[in-house]
Amino acid sequence: MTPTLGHYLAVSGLLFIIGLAGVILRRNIIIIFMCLELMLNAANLSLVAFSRFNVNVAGLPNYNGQVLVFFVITVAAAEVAVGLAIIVALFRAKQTIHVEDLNSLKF
Amino acid sequence: MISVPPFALEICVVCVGIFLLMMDCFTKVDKLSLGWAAISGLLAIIVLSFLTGPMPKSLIIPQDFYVVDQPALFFKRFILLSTILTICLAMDYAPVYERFIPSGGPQAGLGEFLILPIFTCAGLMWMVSAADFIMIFVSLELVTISFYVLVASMRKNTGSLEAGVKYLILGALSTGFIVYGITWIFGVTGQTALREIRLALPLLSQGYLVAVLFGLGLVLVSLGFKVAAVPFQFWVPDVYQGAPTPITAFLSVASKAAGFVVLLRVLEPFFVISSIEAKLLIVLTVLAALTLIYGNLAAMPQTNLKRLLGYSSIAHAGYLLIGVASFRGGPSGPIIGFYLAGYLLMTFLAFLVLQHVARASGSDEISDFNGLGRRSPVLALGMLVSMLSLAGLPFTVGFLGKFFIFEAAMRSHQYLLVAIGAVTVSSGFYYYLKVVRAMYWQAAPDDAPAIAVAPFSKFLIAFLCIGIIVFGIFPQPLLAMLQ
Amino acid sequence: MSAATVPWIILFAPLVSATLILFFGKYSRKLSAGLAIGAALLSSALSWWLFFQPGEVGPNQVFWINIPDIFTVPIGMTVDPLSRTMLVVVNTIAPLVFIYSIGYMAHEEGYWRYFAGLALFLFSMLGIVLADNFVMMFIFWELVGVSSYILIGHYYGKASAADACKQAFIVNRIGDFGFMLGILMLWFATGSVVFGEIFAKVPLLETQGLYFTIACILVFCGTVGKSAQLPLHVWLPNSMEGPTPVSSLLHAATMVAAGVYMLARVFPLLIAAPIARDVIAWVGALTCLAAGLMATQQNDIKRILAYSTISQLGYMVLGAGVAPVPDVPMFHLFTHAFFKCLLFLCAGSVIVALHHEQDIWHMGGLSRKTPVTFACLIVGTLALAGCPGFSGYFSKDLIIAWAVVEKPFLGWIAVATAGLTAFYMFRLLSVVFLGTPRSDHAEHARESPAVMVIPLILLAIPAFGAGYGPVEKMFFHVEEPEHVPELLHYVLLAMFVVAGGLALFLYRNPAKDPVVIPLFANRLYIDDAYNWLVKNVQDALAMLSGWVDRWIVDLFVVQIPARFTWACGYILRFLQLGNIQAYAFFFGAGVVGLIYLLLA
Amino acid sequence: MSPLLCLIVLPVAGAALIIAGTQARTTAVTASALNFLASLIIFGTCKPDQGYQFVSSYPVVPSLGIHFTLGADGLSVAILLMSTAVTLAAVCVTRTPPKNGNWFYASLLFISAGAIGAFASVDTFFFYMFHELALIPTFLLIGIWGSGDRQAAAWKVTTYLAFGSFVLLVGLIGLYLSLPASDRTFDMRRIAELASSGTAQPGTVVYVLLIVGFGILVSLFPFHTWAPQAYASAPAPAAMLHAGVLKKFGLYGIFRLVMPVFPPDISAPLNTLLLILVLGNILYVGFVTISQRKLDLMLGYASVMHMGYLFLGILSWKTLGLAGAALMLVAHGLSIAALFALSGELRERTGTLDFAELGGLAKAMPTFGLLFGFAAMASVGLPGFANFAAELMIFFGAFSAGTPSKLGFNEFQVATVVAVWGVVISAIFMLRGYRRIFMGPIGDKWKALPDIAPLPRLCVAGLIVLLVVTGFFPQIVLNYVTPALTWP
Amino acid sequence: MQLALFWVFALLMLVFGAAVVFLRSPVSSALSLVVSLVFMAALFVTLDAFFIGVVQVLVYAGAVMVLFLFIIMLLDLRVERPRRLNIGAWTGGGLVVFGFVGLLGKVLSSELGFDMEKPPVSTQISDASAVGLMLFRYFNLPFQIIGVLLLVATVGVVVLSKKELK
Repeated sequence: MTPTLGHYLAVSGLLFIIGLAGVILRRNIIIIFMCLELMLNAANLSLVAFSRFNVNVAGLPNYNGQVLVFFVITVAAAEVAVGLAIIVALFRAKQTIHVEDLNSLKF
Repeated sequence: MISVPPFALEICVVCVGIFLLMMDCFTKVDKLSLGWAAISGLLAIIVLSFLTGPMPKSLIIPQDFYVVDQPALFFKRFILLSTILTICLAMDYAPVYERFIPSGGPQAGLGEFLILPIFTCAGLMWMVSAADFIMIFVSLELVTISFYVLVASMRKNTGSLEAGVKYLILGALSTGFIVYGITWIFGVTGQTALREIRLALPLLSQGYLVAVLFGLGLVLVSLGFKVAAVPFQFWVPDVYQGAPTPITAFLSVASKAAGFVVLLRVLEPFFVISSIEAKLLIVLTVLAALTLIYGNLAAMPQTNLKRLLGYSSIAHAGYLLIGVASFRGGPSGPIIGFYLAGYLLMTFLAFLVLQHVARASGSDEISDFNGLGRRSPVLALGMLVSMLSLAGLPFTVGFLGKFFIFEAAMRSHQYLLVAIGAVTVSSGFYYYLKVVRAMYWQAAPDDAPAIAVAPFSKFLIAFLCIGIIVFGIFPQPLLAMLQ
Repeated sequence: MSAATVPWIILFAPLVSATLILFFGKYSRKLSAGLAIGAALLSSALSWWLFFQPGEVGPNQVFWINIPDIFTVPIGMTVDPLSRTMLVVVNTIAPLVFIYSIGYMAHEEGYWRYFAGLALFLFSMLGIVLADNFVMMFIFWELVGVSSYILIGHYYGKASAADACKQAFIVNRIGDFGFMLGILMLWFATGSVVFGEIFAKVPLLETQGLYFTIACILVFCGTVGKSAQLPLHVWLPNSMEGPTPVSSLLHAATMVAAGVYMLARVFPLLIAAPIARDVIAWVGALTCLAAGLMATQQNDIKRILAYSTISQLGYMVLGAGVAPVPDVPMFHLFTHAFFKCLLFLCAGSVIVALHHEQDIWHMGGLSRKTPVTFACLIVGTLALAGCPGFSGYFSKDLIIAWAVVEKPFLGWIAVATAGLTAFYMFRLLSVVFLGTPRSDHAEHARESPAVMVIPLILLAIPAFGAGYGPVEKMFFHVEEPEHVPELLHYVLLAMFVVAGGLALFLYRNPAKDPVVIPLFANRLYIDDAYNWLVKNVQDALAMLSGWVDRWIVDLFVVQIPARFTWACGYILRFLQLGNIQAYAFFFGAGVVGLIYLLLA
Repeated sequence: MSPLLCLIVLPVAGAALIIAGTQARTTAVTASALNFLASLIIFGTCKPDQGYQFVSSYPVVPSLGIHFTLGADGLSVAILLMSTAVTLAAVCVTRTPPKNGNWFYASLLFISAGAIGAFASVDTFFFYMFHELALIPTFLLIGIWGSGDRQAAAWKVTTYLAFGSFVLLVGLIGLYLSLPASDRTFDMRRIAELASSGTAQPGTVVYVLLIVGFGILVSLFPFHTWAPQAYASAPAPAAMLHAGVLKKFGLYGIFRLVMPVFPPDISAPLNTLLLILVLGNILYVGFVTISQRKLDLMLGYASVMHMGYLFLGILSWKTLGLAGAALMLVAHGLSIAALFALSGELRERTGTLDFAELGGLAKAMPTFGLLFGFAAMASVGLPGFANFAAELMIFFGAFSAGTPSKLGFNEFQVATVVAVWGVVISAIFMLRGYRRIFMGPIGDKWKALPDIAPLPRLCVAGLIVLLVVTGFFPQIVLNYVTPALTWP
Repeated sequence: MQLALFWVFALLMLVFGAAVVFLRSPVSSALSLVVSLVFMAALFVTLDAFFIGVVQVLVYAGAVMVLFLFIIMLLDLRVERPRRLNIGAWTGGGLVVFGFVGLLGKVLSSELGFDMEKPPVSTQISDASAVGLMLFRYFNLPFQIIGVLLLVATVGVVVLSKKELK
């Protein structure tokens, strides 16, 4: 009795949604950023699941998925670096990282 | 007749970028000369792009995820050109830029500001010939991340930072969506290469098609984010307003163009399934309609020209989406290519003039243009031409673009979109002519500062104006490149 | 010079002179007068010459509009007895009036304008006379209207004159409206506008009874407007605002006569449309009665004559309605032309003598001051009043006779009007010339210069004799209807004597009008009715539609759409809250919505 | 270089030179004078009965069948002559404005170039493009140098015409797409051929789109409200060009692209509706005109009203009515131009066009009054002027239109009856205006007004002479236009 | 057995994921993120993706988290300032979330294929080598692009956070 593909997809989907909810609900930019990471990882989970459950004739999982996961992780890391740099610059300039304080550009 | 392999172009671009970074880092050359070097290098690459031969049959870069067809080459040149123009604007923008940089010396940070667009350019060029979701994702991210940096790079200007953060959060969000979408498409088809997907799709059972649609929807979302389609356009006005002007121009032209190319590439394989095709027709029509209405109508009350141009870029995304949505009348690639080419000319012209006026007056309000017709006829003429072209007046390339778009729309019976177009075009006249009114009707304020225009800028303005008008009368050369 | 080219010269000589005057006239008064009179004399001479040319002068046409076998409008000259006679009449009177004008206008400004107007007027009238098709006639019809506009409005500085000429033009246009429609209907039915071709198709037309009748009545509308029949007569009395020679020309020979001439011209059609003829007869009879009544209470010497003109025109139209041949009304037109012109010129010389005083109650006792004028006026009066032996007697009684025979009721109306005519003419005579002067102008009045008196004398002759057999035979051939009731002539004679005597008795040197009948004095309130209509219907309607256009049409076609679009934009932009969370929310909502669309 | 091309290039080059900074007025006058001469020569050398001449074609977008094709037949040649004449007059009567006058002249020349280009194009696409060329100059002219509520007027006319011409564009594309895919083209001649041969069957929708699009440009009721306001606030030369020349674009387009293309079974069902609109133009707008209290607005509405006659002639769908409409097109262009020129002069002198303040001016300015009288009488449709011949033919054409050979009244004949009444209406408002301004006692402040200056006098007189000549010999024009308006 | 493990890991992952969203202090959010990601790594392992699992732990727990915590400390962010419950945001968020859940449910329920058990795989080659081969053979170009991307990121970070650019 092993977990099915559906289990993994559901779980990762839920995680994705949690991340999305976080992005919509939190007002602290850093935490919003964490939630984005959460979303990316959720995607990774289903990727790996798909690649594992999609076995080719040689009996090997479809490694394209895992390669993509690898890229996603790298990109995510780079994104975090740049993003945090921006956030730090913002904090230096405005002493805040709350979204309400970022509304000079509107309408 | 020498011939270089197509993928050499990007490599050359990257090499130019790295070389210049080194120069910037290890030598004390004048930063502006770096800019000139970049321009000349990219020009050389444009020349090179006319010498490309066919793809070599090598294992290194399989056809599956790197295609070089005529449109791709066209858009590579397009992107190179827009990068060159961006760098020209950036060099012209340097004085303003330096004011907002925590500087330890003259021309601080200018080097990076001039060089980073080159890498963005490389990313965009990869994007336009990407034919594999992994490839698309990676090059897209390269572009996005470099734009994060460029947008936010004026660190002493809170506007720039705010724009950076907004772009960062929403961009990352859309990244999340595209990854998740790719996941689903890959998961169901087991493929990441579009060609393979095309082959795999017809074999799928009905239930899996739902998943495919789910994934495709998510991908559409983040591409919609790139091309500023409603309701994923929210970043556009703010970021355009906040970002350094050259970067705004770069965003609104190059990134949007690449986005559309990818959009067309990604959609193409899914049209083979009739059910999906029908669904896509609906979705694209809705997107186009919303984008048209929102972009044009919300632009009408604007008073800040940079923001107005943001909305207008949404509006033009709407017209381009009409082109995408009318795929049933035949391939819409050339039409969109032509429209984008025209859009490049007029947008850069507009931002070039805006940049001069803004530097003199210190803000981007439309009222700063009051009496420009007498203060600086050259700039006024340039702005006039670009505004008329944006509004789609005949004998400008903008009109032909719109004409082709609506011809295609009628051809594929998109009457709803045409009807909406009737309203939006006329409101477009309203808000573009607001600028013309400011320039020619209003009298200049007495303390209106004089505006200095460098000869090179004059040359650029003339070049762009001529381009707009010539291609507005003889579009054939462009169309030939796109066929 | 062949008979074929003569009509063209006759027609265009005045136009040429008018054009020359327009360009050079302002430099010399003599030149303008000379040009106009020269042209008039030339065409006069040619007309007489043409009159004695034997036989028909062949159709000589050029095409004005020619879209082959779709629509052709020729400009052609008809030279038949009718037009010949009319030419003679017009071209005999016109030169006299022109010459008379030299004296009358001697001290007026706008000399060249005046003479250019006269020449143009003559041109238009001759055009009507010579026209051989409806469109050509309509063209000159309108030109008569505009030249009368110019002449009546000669003193345009005076508000009353300005209004009068405007009114004259517009009222004529209303008549032309009907005329045009009539032409359209006839053309639609026959496919031609040329008189000859239409007359040839009369049998076909008769099959279309109603349509044809309507067409004829509409054509008659032209007459109603141009020769001032009820209910479009209002412009004529007001046209007295113009210089007196103009009035005489207008009333005697040119403008008003045009209507009657047109009826005579299209007589073959009328013959075929009995109902239309009834209408014509009724309109004529009523007009002559109403005008006669109004004339009895007017105080302006020219207005009295004006109403008498309307009344006489009523006779002619009645004649056209009852007589079997067009010559009957034409005969009266012929005689009337002379004595009415004479009367006006007399009035003119009186007015000049009194320094442009026109109210008869400021005159009196002029018989000794201006004997010649007085004598001529008597001749004119007797002729107009139908005194046996004078020209008016023959022609008018002829019409009355036909009316009594054909339509007894209308006939007796005409008889009654004859009495009225005598009454108001003798009223005029005695108030102006007899008794004692009522103003110092009248005290020091003096006979007019020779240039004005000579035309009077010249005109007095035909005014007396134009009705006698030989003259009649020379121009017309008319015959009395059979079995006229014997007593008709005695009744008419009695009418003349009684009414004339009554007038002389009542008006033997009173200080003011002993008889006051407001209804007639106020011209049966018809003018007031028109003013009311224009003010409360036309202008009110105009105001209303102006308001509607400004506030309704513009609102719905332009304002509301524009404002609505702008407002939508104004609201939409507020979606751009500037708050990242809001953006994220919209983004997510967009995603959900889009995918629902895809999966639905 | 084809003569027609030089007709277009001359004004454009003139405008370019002016912007480049040559002496504005002289350049403009020379350019338009040369243009007038050129069009005279073309008028002389054109053979009306031989279809399109001076044809020259350059491919632009072969794949879509777009060629830059110039050509002119009798109709367009006549209209071209009118256009250049009006342009010359407009440029001559212009009073160089104090601030950047060079833009003023350049805009005038651009409008003229646009109109000329449209009339000289055989290719529908460029026909459209050239017309649009005039949009922005109008915007600038009204907005910068206009009078009264100029800004509102400029916005209104620009956005509204932009909307209208977009509708038109959609209609044209629809027409284009209704051609068989094998030979889709924008060439008017070919379109007409294909339509008459029945291979192309554009539907009612296209018909409606075209009629509405052209109708908006021609200020067909109820799309007319942009016109009076715009003409009232526009500077006189702009009003002359726009009302006299540019507005005729719509009618010309109907001659070219609606008449030959749509068979009666498509057009007929809508006739009644269109006739009602036309009567709206003639009767309703006529009454609106009567209610006006200012000369400029009155003229604006009058020009709208006369468009009704043109449309009536066109709707008659018969050569007679069409030829009448074509003649009217020329005549109205000349007469309204003269009127606007004079009203502009008047505004320059008195500073007001309000009837209440003016009066008796003919005393002070006899020649002015005389010329205005001529122009007014012309537009009232007095015999001797071309307008009369035109109206006459239109009435005859319309009266005989519709279901033929039946003496009972069909809708066309009813419409004609009402339209003929319009003649009375136009007499009423024109004479009223004339009486208010030039007749009656003169106010003291006007006593010293100088009479009209030689140059404007010459221009207006020239226009009037043209009107009179064509009025006496309408056949001159008809010989040119009729062949172009007869179809099998 | 496997199923039980899966549920344990999955639930913990979700719980800590939720904790990221719902905990008020940034530090605790960051920590719970780490934990959640570690459990995800565990799930990777249950999917025989050892290499990816390891990378996951290294990159996230190792690099990214440190970065996050470092920044949080640097800016010494206190507890998020006490918020008055933003009804709009919560209802909106709720709507979006439930909508998305609904969509996901629809997709998962639309196809039986998702209920398949794990197919057996031949384990003679390790997934690390397999992924590596793919990376360097087949996905070489994207790999290069990632290199450029990292270069850009580095330059960008310098541009954005260096105290005084020269």
